[in-house]
Amino acid sequence: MRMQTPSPYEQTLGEHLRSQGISRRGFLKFCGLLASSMALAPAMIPKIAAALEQAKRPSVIWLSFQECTGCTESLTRSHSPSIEGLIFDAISLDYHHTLQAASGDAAEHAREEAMKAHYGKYVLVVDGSIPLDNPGYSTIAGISNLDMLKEAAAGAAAIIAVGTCSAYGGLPKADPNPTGAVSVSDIIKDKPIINVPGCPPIPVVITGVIAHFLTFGLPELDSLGRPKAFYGQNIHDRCYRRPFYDRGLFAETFDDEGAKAGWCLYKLGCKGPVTYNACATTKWNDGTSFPIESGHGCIGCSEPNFWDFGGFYKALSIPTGSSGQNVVYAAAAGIAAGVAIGAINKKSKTEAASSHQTVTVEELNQESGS
Amino acid sequence: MNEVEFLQWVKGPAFSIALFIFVAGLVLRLFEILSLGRKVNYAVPKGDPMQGGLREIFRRFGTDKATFQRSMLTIVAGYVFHIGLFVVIFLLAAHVEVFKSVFGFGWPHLSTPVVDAFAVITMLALVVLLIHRLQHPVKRFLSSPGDYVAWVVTFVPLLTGYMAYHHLLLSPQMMLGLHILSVEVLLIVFPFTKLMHTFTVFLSRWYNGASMGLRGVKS
Amino acid sequence: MITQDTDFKQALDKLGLVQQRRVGAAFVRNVLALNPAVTKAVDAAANEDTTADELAVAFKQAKAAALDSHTRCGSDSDWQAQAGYFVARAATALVAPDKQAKSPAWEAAVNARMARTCGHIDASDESMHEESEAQYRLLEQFLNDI
Amino acid sequence: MSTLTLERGINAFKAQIDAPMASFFSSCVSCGMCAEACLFYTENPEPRFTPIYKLEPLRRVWEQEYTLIGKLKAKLGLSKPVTDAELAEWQELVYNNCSLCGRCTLICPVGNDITYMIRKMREGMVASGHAPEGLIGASTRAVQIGSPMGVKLPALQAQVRHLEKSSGLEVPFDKEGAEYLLMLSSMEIMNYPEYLGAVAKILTNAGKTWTLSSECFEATNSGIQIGSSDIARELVSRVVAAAEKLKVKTVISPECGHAYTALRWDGPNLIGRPYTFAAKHIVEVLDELRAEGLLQTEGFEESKLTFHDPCQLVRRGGVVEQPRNLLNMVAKNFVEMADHGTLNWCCGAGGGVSANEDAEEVKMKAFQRKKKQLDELHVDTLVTACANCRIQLEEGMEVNQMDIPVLGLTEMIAEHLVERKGGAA
Amino acid sequence: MSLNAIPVHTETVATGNLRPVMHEIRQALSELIVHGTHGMIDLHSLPFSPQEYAALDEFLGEGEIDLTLNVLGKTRLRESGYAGIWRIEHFDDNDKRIGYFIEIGHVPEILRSQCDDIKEGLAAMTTILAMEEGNNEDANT
Repeated sequence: MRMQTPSPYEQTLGEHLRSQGISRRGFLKFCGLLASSMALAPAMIPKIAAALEQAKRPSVIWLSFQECTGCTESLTRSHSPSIEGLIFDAISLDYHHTLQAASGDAAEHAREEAMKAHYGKYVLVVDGSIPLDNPGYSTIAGISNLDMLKEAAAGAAAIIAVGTCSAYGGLPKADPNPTGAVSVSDIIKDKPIINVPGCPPIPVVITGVIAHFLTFGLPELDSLGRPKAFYGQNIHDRCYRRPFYDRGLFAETFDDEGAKAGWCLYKLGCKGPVTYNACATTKWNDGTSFPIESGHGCIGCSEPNFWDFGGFYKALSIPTGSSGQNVVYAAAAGIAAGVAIGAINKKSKTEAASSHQTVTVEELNQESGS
Repeated sequence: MNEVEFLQWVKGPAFSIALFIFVAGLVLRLFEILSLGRKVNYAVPKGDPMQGGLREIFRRFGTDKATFQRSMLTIVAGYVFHIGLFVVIFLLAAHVEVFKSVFGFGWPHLSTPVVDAFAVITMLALVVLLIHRLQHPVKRFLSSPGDYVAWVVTFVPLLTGYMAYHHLLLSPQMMLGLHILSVEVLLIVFPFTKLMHTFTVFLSRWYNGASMGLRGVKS
Repeated sequence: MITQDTDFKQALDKLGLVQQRRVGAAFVRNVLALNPAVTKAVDAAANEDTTADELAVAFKQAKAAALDSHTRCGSDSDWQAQAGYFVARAATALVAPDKQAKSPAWEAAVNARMARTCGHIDASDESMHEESEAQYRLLEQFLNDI
Repeated sequence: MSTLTLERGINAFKAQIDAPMASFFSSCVSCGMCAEACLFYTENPEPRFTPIYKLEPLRRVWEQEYTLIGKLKAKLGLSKPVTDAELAEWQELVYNNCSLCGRCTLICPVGNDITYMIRKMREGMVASGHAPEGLIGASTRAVQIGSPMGVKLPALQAQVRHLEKSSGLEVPFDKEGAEYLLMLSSMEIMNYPEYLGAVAKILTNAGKTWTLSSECFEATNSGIQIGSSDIARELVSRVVAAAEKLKVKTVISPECGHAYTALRWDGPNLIGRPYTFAAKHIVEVLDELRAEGLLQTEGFEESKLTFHDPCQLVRRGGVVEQPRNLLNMVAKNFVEMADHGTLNWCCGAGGGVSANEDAEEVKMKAFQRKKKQLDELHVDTLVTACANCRIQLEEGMEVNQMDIPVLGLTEMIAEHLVERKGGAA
Repeated sequence: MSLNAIPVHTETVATGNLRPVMHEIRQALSELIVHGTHGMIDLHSLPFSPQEYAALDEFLGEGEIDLTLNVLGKTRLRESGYAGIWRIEHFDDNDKRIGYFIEIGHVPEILRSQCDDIKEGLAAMTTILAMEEGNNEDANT
């Protein structure tokens, strides 16, 4: 992808693609695949085509904070010209300090330029979380992540938080969260934010979201700010191993017969039942497979705090605390309290016994007489 | 607190607290009961109290024909839901994993649909018994709030568990969270409600059986 | 001359059921004052023409009388009233249906004596003997008559 | 003079509650099955006659005094203390409507010994002055005169004279070193003098040495029925004193249910030490004689008969086979009731009910259960081994126009006894 | 041992999605006949086990047409055993299948020449012809 300098004349996406020498048949194929990637009904394809034809080619500013570049890798490693590659080409990526050729002041200059030129219109993509404990933990050109985010967010039409770090805090936020990392949505409250979690997110999903934003604007989001189109599906519900779960056939270890027979990985810690992502259908590496298919349970990377979710290899149902020890302490406490209560009971019973006055028939008659 | 944090909370601190109260409560209650002691019996025994105690522990799982006919609904529905509870609690794969994490060892589980069926039957039996309790003059008369509390805290985990498994109504995280939470409520109230009979029933049968054994009463 | 119970009993055993009833009736009449309620039953026993059905009716009445007059467990003893109970029991023995009747005359005699003694049982005097003597005489007389 | 007060009653509750009771109360799940096991409910179906409910005041005292939650509830004012009015109200349930027959105890699925608890609850009822008139009268006579029915020694002596005269048997009083000390119930002395005759005949014929005691002939124990250990102790220690003075091997409890319970099971615990002698029910003794071949019978009862198990013998005493062994010696046509042995239904007058005037009506209602049992059988004769059951059954039959004679087992055996040569020593 | 050496052979599983899809296709076909409406089913976004893909293939069978387009990598169009039911498979440059549709229609949409292209073609053709004729006239003089 080539860095563009912002030009006064803005191409539409259709024009741009054509200028890339893509025929209308190609465009149609592209739209079909796009619909598929956005999990939209094929009936939508004509609408997508029309929308893309008209869509202005957007200026995109990509900020990377406390992150591992895995998200960018995920996107750029996908074989080109893949569908995601095409979309990525179709946008005008005006700032991405990992990818852009320019560096240092030049780079930052480009960012400011773009922000000025497209103020209020550009799309802000963020990967990585933001440290709040000490701004010094993560800076770019001496600007703290927090300041840079606030500044860039101010002029953004929308923010796409790519990756679990920017969406929910991710690994940096994992217990004990040394940098006081937070997500974008923890800081920015006045802009539409689309969370595209995953560690990393599926490339097609990243571009799919961008495409959706371009064609139909803000997608419908779930309670965790994720586009339902991609995160509406529960891994467990869509998992091809689900029938084994239902039949109660589980792999106990990674190399037992069950594992070889491709049985359910629930007992090996699969978090599929509580994870929402497109992995089971869209798959990875150009649709080759997804983790469960290659024999490893889902780690729930598209969910908040998945790092602290009781261990990747502990079954979902297992409590996270150290129960065995707990029981021992509880028993000890019980005995202590029990002995005390027991003593009190004994005492009041002996008192009752000793304060018992012998009942005489005289008393009986006297009482009954009254 | 979003769904996931909620689920984390019930799986983590909440469960630890509940388990602690449950175990401590159990031990405490047993002390509470046993501390009241029991007089030595000077009567020359006709039979062996030990044998009597053991015999009654098992004999009372059954009943004589006439009594069965007189209290059929109570007995049948009672059996169904007790067996159902046992299967659901101890033989569901996910639950076995929990016990494994607590005790350090596990046991074989049943296939999920079987347990699922048991859950449904168990809930039905519980509903039948609740209706019976509300309609039978004696049961309604005897029932204290405690009896209904016991019913609710037993029923809700079954229901939420069923819904969590079938991904009904709420998101799985939320349902699973509610399920675990309801179980924690069960654990916490267990030692201090009628539910305690789960353990004291053996004590009671033992005491009663011992006195029967001593008197040489064979039933 | 009958002087002791062994002879008395033997003599009674010799008699047939009907005659036992008749002589028994005599014994009971002797103490009937203590419980007139059973007069009818005694009459029925005394009369040899009494039918089985009449006996049955009499039996019922006599039993009822006995139940009315017995003392309930735990309630205070009233030996005066208790006398009536034994008279009723004597009468009952007399008119018991044939297959139940063991030795009506003897039972009637024994109960009649009880009834007699009840009056002053706590005083423990010898009145009991007077009654048995009386019964011996009644029996002798009866034997002479037949 | 001191009086009986609520305070003394509650105190008695607190003193009586023990581990078994705490466990019983903890185990009850209000299943209501004890109601179906209790004839005072089945024949008079009012929920408040459910056995476990009769213990409610006692249960509340347990909860408030001996459980953490109960104490908490009390602190928060969520539970109110047991009042004198409540105990007064409960008198009807604990006395009139319970014969301590132990059927609920047998049926309860969680194994609660409800009978045991009611017996204990009566301790508090007595101490708080809520025992029924009838039982107070009986207890008073028992303590002051020596018999709940006020039977004095001379009365017994008179009966004995009758017996000796008419049977020629010797009925010894205060014979030291005899094998058996024969105890009686006033019921037998007053209403069934033939019982004494029967036992005298059998024991003498078996060549056993036996005796009556002029100091204590009353086996029944009103203290047990009214539920006062203090009175029960006083009464049972008289028996113990007499038995130990005469150095007998065995004390024979008469054909009376609760007398057996009092003598056999409660006695040693009341005096706080084991006996120096054995305590047996007459039926047990007879069966032993049978086993030793010292009891032979001839001839058979032709009539179709059945046996009414006295509750205190079967359910609370474990005497089940013995009466049947004996019956089969003399009965060709012996049939069992549908519920018999440990499952038998009470006559409706045990546990002090018969001595309690307030229970007159209830008692007859309760008898309907026995009537139903008998109606199924169509028997000519009903045999039992408890004078109290016997009176209740006879009354019940009379009231319900049932023409079934009720016989005492011992007398029936005596009638068929084979005189042994040199038997009478 | 190498990863491939691990013999992971998935047991036969049924996601239960096969039947519904078959009926959906049938439905779409009848729609095409009655109203002439064009139908399309995206198989990629459905959880299908390999077995079920195979089963569906078998069910549809092979037809007469099998042609390959060269747009953004290959795209393969095959008419199934049933006329009007097409398999559309999109591949990228590395011949990885990145899209799989069942299309119901007389001709797959993507095959039809696009109106805009035709218009552009017409315009181009007209100008070319006009230019040629202009040249000829010059020659005559």
